[in-house]
Amino acid sequence: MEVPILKQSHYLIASIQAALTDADLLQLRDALAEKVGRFRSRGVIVDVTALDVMDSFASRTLRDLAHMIRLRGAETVIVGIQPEVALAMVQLGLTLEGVATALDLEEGLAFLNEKTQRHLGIETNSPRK
Amino acid sequence: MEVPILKQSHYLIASIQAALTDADLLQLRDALAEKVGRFRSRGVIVDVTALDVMDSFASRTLRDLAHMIRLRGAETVIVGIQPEVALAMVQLGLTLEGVATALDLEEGLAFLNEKTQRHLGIETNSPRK
Amino acid sequence: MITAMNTETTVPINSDADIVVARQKSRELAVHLGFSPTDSTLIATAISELARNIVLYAKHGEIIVGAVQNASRYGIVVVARDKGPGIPNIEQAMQGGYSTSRSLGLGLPGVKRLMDQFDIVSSLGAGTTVTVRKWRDAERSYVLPTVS
Amino acid sequence: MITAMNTETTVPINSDADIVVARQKSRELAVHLGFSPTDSTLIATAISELARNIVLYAKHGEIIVGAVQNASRYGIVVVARDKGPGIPNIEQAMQGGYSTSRSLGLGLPGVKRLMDQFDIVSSLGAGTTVTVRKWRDAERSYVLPTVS
Ligand SMILES: Nc1ncnc2c1ncn2[C@@H]1O[C@H](COP(=O)(O)OP(=O)(O)O)[C@@H](O)[C@H]1O
Ligand SMILES: Nc1ncnc2c1ncn2[C@@H]1O[C@H](COP(=O)(O)OP(=O)(O)O)[C@@H](O)[C@H]1O
Repeated sequence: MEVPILKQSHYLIASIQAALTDADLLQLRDALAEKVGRFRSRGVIVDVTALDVMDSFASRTLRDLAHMIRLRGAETVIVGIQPEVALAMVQLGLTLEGVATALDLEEGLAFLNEKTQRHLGIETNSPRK
Repeated sequence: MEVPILKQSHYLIASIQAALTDADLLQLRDALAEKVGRFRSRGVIVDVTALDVMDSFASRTLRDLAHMIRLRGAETVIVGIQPEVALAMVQLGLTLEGVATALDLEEGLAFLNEKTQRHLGIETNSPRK
Repeated sequence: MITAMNTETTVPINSDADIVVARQKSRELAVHLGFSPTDSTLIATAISELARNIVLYAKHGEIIVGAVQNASRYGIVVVARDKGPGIPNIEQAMQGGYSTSRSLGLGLPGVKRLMDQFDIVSSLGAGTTVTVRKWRDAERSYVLPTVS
Repeated sequence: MITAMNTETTVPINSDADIVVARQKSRELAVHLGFSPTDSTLIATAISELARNIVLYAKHGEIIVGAVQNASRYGIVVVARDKGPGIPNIEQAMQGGYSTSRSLGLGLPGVKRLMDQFDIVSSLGAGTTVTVRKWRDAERSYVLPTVS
């Protein structure tokens, strides 16, 4: 099950649609690290709303993904972690430390707009096309 | 193998051309820290696109370099970390925390323009050349 | 304790795709048994960790999910078993932070926190069996359809 | 396991320039064996760490890179060995964050994550031998040119 990656202006949005195998997650990580360069994206949103379970492997892979994207000069935000998934993660000791999170896609976009504008410092007063 | 350092307006650009020994990396670090004073540079770009491997020594040296340049009053950005190099770094636990990164030379220049403009508080309202 | 199972499912674990099947089957059963969505997610997460340990360390094994009942409570029981290398030092493995793989070593202690009961039997060269249970809140009035 | 090597290269490690040679040789062999560019980079990075440990802690040693094959898979094997001081407490060194130099102590646990198999033998005063392997994805159909 490959995760569709949408390009939306300066961002890449990966919306996980269903349960993913470990191999799917690694594939997503590597695809985003490559595409962020190809499309010169400033930010990446990974929407995990539909992910059934965030176990230690998924957490670790998303953390690695965020760090890789950072090393490539872009920002990552994980959105859509559901309350019960968050509880399971906390009980497993998985806190995604150092990784930005937001409530949902809308908040994730707002975060990236703020974050990447400040980074690149352009058009802060003019509307973005 | 000495790394050529180009002076371009207010910036220094070090483009790593091939694999570097540990001694080469230390030499680069010290040369940049010295030149940033000599040329009164506001920013430094280290382009690692051609670096075959970013291991713990290289990461540490680049991090030290960025911190030294900061203490000399200028900004550093590391550009050109390739996806597979980013993966290796992350698996080694090397995240270059606190060091600015950008996709490539162009993005690195944009970052420095923003960063050093804000720092020096000049030209914020004038069009960018 | 008297345990009775009628809805028992066995999931063979041989690859990472089977990890997904195991956690889906355990969630389905949990929901069917009247566990809340939250508890069902906790259970599915625990089973995901146990199934991955089988794939990582023993290559092959199975996960058996079933209903369990004693005098006062209903619950779910999950058995993860393999004929893999076994765990040399269970105490160390349960402490957390210990890992023989690329991992964080949070799995087993985390599973214990996610579930209500946790038992592990492992012998070197013979394999590992982890048995976990979670009980439904006693006060809820839901009754199992056909537990004998 | 039956191992057969035909393309074996030994790189003497005596200075930091040799670290570069070791990682280049290991990358070359990895590419030759059909590893992806990504995997070849992971391998070269691991070997860079092992070679640096030799220079840092043992001064002299060698890195041997070769092909390895068992019933079902091809891979690369790298042996890093020295007659240096040895590591007093391997478990501690493997935990990460432990370092006797100015370093981060991420090297050895990191090397383990980068590779598929990791073995270390070290005795005080006699030296250290680290053997690492990485396997090519089993499903890929590439066949080694001349492994006997
Ligand atoms: N089914 C198993 N067979 C053999 N060893 C196991 C098994 N499950 C766990 N282990 C051992 O126990 C250690 C700790 O396991 P766990 O807490 O799940 O953490 P992790 O899988 O992240 O290392 C593992 O690194 C492994 O050495
Ligand atoms: N070849 C070696 N000979 C002797 N000691 C070693 C060797 N390799 C590693 N060590 C010891 O193990 C420790 C951890 O090594 P490592 O994880 O690579 O981290 P680092 O090199 O960053 O300290 C080192 O600080 C050193 O004390």
